[in-house]
Amino acid sequence: MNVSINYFMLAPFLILTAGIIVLSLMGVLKENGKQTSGVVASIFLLGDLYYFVKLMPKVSYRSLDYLNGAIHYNLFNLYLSILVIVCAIASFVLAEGFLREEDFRHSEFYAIILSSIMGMLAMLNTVNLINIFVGLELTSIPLYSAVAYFRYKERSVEGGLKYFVLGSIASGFFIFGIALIYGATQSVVFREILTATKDDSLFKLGLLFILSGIAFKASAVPFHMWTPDAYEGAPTPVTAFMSIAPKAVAIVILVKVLYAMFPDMFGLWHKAMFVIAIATVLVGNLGALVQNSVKRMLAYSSIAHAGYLLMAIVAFSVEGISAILFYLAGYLLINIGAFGSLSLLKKGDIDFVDYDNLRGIGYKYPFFGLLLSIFMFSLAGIPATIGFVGKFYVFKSLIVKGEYILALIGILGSLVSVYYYLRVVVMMYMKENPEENEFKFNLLSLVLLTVCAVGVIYFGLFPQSINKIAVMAARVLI
Amino acid sequence: MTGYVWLIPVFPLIGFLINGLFGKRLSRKTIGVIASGAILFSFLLACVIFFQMNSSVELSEKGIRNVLFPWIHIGDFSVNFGYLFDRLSGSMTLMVAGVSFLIHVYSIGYMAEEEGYWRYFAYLNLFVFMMLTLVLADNLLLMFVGWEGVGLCSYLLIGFYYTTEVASDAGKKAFIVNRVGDFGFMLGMFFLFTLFGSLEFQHIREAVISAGLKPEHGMGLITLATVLLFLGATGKSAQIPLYVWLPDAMAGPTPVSALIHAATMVTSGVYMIVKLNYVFQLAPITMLTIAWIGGLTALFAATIGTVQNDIKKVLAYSTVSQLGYMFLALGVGAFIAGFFHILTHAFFKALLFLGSGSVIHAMHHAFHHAGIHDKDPQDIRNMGGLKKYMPKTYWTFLVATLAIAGFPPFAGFFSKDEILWKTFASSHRVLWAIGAFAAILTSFYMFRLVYLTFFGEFRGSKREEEALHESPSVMTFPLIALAVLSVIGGWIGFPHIFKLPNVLEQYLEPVIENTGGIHFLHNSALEWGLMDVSILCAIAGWLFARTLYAGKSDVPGKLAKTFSYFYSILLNKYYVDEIYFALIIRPVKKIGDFCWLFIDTIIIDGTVNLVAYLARCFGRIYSLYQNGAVKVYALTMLGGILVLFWIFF
Amino acid sequence: MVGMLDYAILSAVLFTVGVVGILIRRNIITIFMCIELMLNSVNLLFVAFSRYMGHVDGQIFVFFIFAIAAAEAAVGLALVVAYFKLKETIEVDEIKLLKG
Amino acid sequence: MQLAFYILSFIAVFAAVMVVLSDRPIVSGLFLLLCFTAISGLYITLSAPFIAAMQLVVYSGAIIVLFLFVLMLLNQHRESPSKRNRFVTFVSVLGGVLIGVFIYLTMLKSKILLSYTKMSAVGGMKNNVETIAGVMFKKYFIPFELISILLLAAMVAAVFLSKKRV
Repeated sequence: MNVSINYFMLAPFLILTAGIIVLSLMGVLKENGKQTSGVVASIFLLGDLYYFVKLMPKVSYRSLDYLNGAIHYNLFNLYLSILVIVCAIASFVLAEGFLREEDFRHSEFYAIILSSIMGMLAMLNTVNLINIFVGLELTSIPLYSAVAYFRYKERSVEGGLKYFVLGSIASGFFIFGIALIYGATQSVVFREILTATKDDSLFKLGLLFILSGIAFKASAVPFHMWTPDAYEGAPTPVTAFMSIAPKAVAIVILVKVLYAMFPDMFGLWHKAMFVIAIATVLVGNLGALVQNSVKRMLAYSSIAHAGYLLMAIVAFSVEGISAILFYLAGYLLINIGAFGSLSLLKKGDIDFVDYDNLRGIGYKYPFFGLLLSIFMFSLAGIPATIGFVGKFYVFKSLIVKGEYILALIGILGSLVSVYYYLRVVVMMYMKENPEENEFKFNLLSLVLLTVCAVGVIYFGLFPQSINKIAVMAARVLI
Repeated sequence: MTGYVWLIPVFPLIGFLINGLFGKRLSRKTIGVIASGAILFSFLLACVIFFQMNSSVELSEKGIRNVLFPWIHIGDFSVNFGYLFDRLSGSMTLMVAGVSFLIHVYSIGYMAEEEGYWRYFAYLNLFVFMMLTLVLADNLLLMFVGWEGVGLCSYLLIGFYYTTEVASDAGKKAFIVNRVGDFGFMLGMFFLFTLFGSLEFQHIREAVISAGLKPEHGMGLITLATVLLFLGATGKSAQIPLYVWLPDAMAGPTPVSALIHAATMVTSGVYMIVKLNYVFQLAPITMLTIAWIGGLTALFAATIGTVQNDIKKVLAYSTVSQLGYMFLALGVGAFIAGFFHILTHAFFKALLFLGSGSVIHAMHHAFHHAGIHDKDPQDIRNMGGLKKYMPKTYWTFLVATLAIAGFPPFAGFFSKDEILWKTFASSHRVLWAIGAFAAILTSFYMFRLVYLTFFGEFRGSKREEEALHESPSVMTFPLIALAVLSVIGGWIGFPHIFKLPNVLEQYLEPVIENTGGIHFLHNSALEWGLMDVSILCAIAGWLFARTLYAGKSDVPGKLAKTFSYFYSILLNKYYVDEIYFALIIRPVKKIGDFCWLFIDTIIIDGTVNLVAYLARCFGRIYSLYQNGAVKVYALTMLGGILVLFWIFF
Repeated sequence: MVGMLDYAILSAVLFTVGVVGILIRRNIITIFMCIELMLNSVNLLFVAFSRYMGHVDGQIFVFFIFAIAAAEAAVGLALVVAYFKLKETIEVDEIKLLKG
Repeated sequence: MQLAFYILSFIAVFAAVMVVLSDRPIVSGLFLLLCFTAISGLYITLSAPFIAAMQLVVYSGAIIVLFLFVLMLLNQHRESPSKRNRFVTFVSVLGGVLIGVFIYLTMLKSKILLSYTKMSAVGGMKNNVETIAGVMFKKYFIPFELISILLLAAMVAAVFLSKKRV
């Protein structure tokens, strides 16, 4: 086996590597590094984005493969890679204003997030379990430290520490599962695992541990316990990033594991996913109901959204997958918007993320109020927003498959969710204003939020353009 | 013009955008003109299209369809963004646009001194846009968008006086209760899709007809789908058990109550079922449920209406009750009668609300003048004798009362009589009796309202009385217009026995597809008899009310001096009425009190609150469990793995 | 003769000890040690599989896991140090500011 | 060989249990060292000398030392006496052991595990490092590179987190 290095296939990784090195160096040469690091990081990301967008048409009919699946580009993978990168760029935009307000801007922040993104790209664009595991670690370890980025704040470090301890345990489970599957099939490549006859108990055991390892990253109940704490402790732009990109990747890996490796064990994992999905929707929604902090509420709500996605996995159909892909794109817009709005409510070191802090904001800052309302309505799944269309697709895929119980529980869950999302709007518009906080909104972030809001409405009315790609991408997998 | 159906809803949207974006900087006059003008344009355009459609046989049979663009498309599932203007939706559009226009004009006067004037008109225009989308949608999904949109606007407008806790709570309640119904709608929609493979009305209709489905085929899924859709309708149209939000929704400005909570939005559930009549007929169980829910709601809400003291609350329960009539009609298969009642009800109920708004307006000014802030301008116990101060309001209110009570030849008589007759004719005798009894109550509580508000002496101080005056003409013009409609509106649907053409029925005949094999009795003599009974019901209610409230006043001193003689004579003279009172009215009032206090506030409100409470309880218990300790978190994960073991092995 | 099963069971035992340790120890560094124990049991499994199947890839995975364990240890200990600076404790039971 | 396996595995398990039972973190660390050394010995019995050496270098030489170093730095000599309720501890042990038992039972049922009774003829002691290198730098060079980024990122993060606020 003679390897020639294919720079074309490696390009996105090389670009990011360069970015990480440049930013680390800028961190060392502190003085002039601080101001521009966000821009530099975004440039590298835009480079990757350009690469993936350019590659899209090329892979629409056949996938590109390198080193026996170590890198594997197809429409499905690229769709998510683009999603991840867009999410990262958006959270960098939010982070600029946020960190400036906090007066704690360091190049390391960007270097860390970039390496996490590299991990996600490695996880996504591969058909090899070991790559997935290494990518998972490369995703998670930087994220642990990104959560603890405000190393002088107890909440931040505590969140990071908890996330770290639990995350390491989950990685332990995950790799144990991979080891068992490796032992059973002599391989870690999807295709070979798919074709193996799975009549041995090792497969069950392996699937079980792999499932729990990924369920942790997707914050599926009962592996979700870290989620509210880590999300609350993390700097808000990091929370925005974490609630979308790694979760999307985890869900997609779960899809791949279940559909591309163990479709013949459907009867088994169907039951498990059924229980997990229901529990996730319920716990997410009920937990969100009683929170006093909007940020923590959004953390629970992200659990609930993961639950809807897990439900779509149970559907086991092209429709289900395309629903997941569409939902993720919508969720990207909404959640960047929701967390982004929260990240603007900040003065110096202090974040104003409680429900009470929102009193009367809608009148004081009408435009901001409008944006946040749009995001909340969309999260609640009110029609004419993308949140509705996403839920519509998910529930439809379930009903077509005859999963009435799941659909019912999902719908009940989102019924409950209206209460706590609407509470935000109510607080903004219907309560007098006892707090006199003046906020200076970062213009760039505001522009980003406006774009998100317009996207939420536009794609809520015309979901076709995204959905077409989502369906095509979904066809690749099944 | 037939290619411009989409413009009908777009005009209000433009109005909304202008007022919403620039309203802060515009003068009040401009805002009012823009908002009303937008609706006027819609109305005129709708008229033009309506006549054009009727002048062509082909168009009026198939309807005018504007497909703007393909909207959602996955696999075999595709939905277009399109509007359909046919006989049914056209009639409804005319009503919605017309009534909305009048109410917009009225609002210019009513809201003249309110804060957030531009916000109000922006929301109102947005509402009309959503409502027209709902009405004109050519598929269920777009209809659902309108359905949710009107809910959203309703929520925004109920909570318009956001500074009061009541208003914001009522807004939330309306929204949340409606969501229960909405998800029923959504699920029902999915089931219809799985059944017929399409969400477009025309496709569903063709599918039903071409498959030659009959109720005997007994498809459970159709029953399930229709029941779920009906659940959606009970939410929007305030029927048992989801009606609780409507009385609370009265916290919003009165024109909003007139427009949204009387004339248009709340009837959309009825409209939806009329539109899908060919599907509903396939599910006899659902039909029966609808009929009974409708009948019971009609009765139940009417009993509550007899004891309320808040003028708007009386009207709110009355609306619930009238909606119950409509559902009763649908349930027995008299779809056109139900739709007929939507139209007439829109006229007289909007008029009643606007009239009450005029009264509240006057009372508000009176209290303001007298420097009183703690008195409720909506409480009828504070009113009385307003007839001489507000003649226009009084006469129009009286017309509307006669209409709703069912006196011929006012609009309400024809529609209500047709509903009752059709109920009887489809051999639902018990339901007919319930409906007739509710008609007595309707007449009773409406006249009670009229007597307490407009007759007798004013029950306030002199200083208050000085300030009482008629509302400005911008408010009385819509009252008069609606009063005219409340008189003549019923003449489009004469009963057959009058030997006059029943315009509405002939016109809507093709909309109804008798897939359920429903047939009605034909017996002219019986129909005449029953018509007499319903007129008698109206008169009976009026007489009871007159006996009880005509002479009485709540000011004890004056009452004793001025009326003691007359009053005692009255009492003696109507000795029989006293028996009636003891035997019928008092028990009814007791039942009303019982329904209101016990069933309404304790059971139904209680159930809603209990569910919310339980959810919060579980949430709290859970959040105690999430106690911050990493150990517990890790243990939970371990527990998860054990559960997976249990599932896997 | 020692078969694959023996190694697998040894690995399972070590894995279990690691899991139990994570749950009952309070010092966070000891917990890290237990996590390393878990990873080691996996390594043992990989090497054993690799050897019995005559398939060298397993040993390479072990090499990767080494590196990952090292990276984890570095970041984890840095987090512990940062937390200690703020709160003067590394007992997990006292790390419960975020909850609910 | 058989004897070596049993002795080493006994040491490994014993040391692992002691890691968990000892309430002095330093002692735990030292037992962990013992455990890892025993495991390293087990790698030798599996004819994986490269991995055995790496085990000693990376774990014993780097990771354990790091642990002990931080323990010294933070002056953590003894866990404070347990304030936790015994029930939680009991449930934890029970749960952990239950999982262990389940894994054990599943493994006993596995035909695949039972079928491997003899070590494979290929991939023995001979040329172990060369074989590994050949596969690693060809087939697995992408994860290998990713690992290098991971180490870089971990280093940046670790350095960043342990500094004071600037």
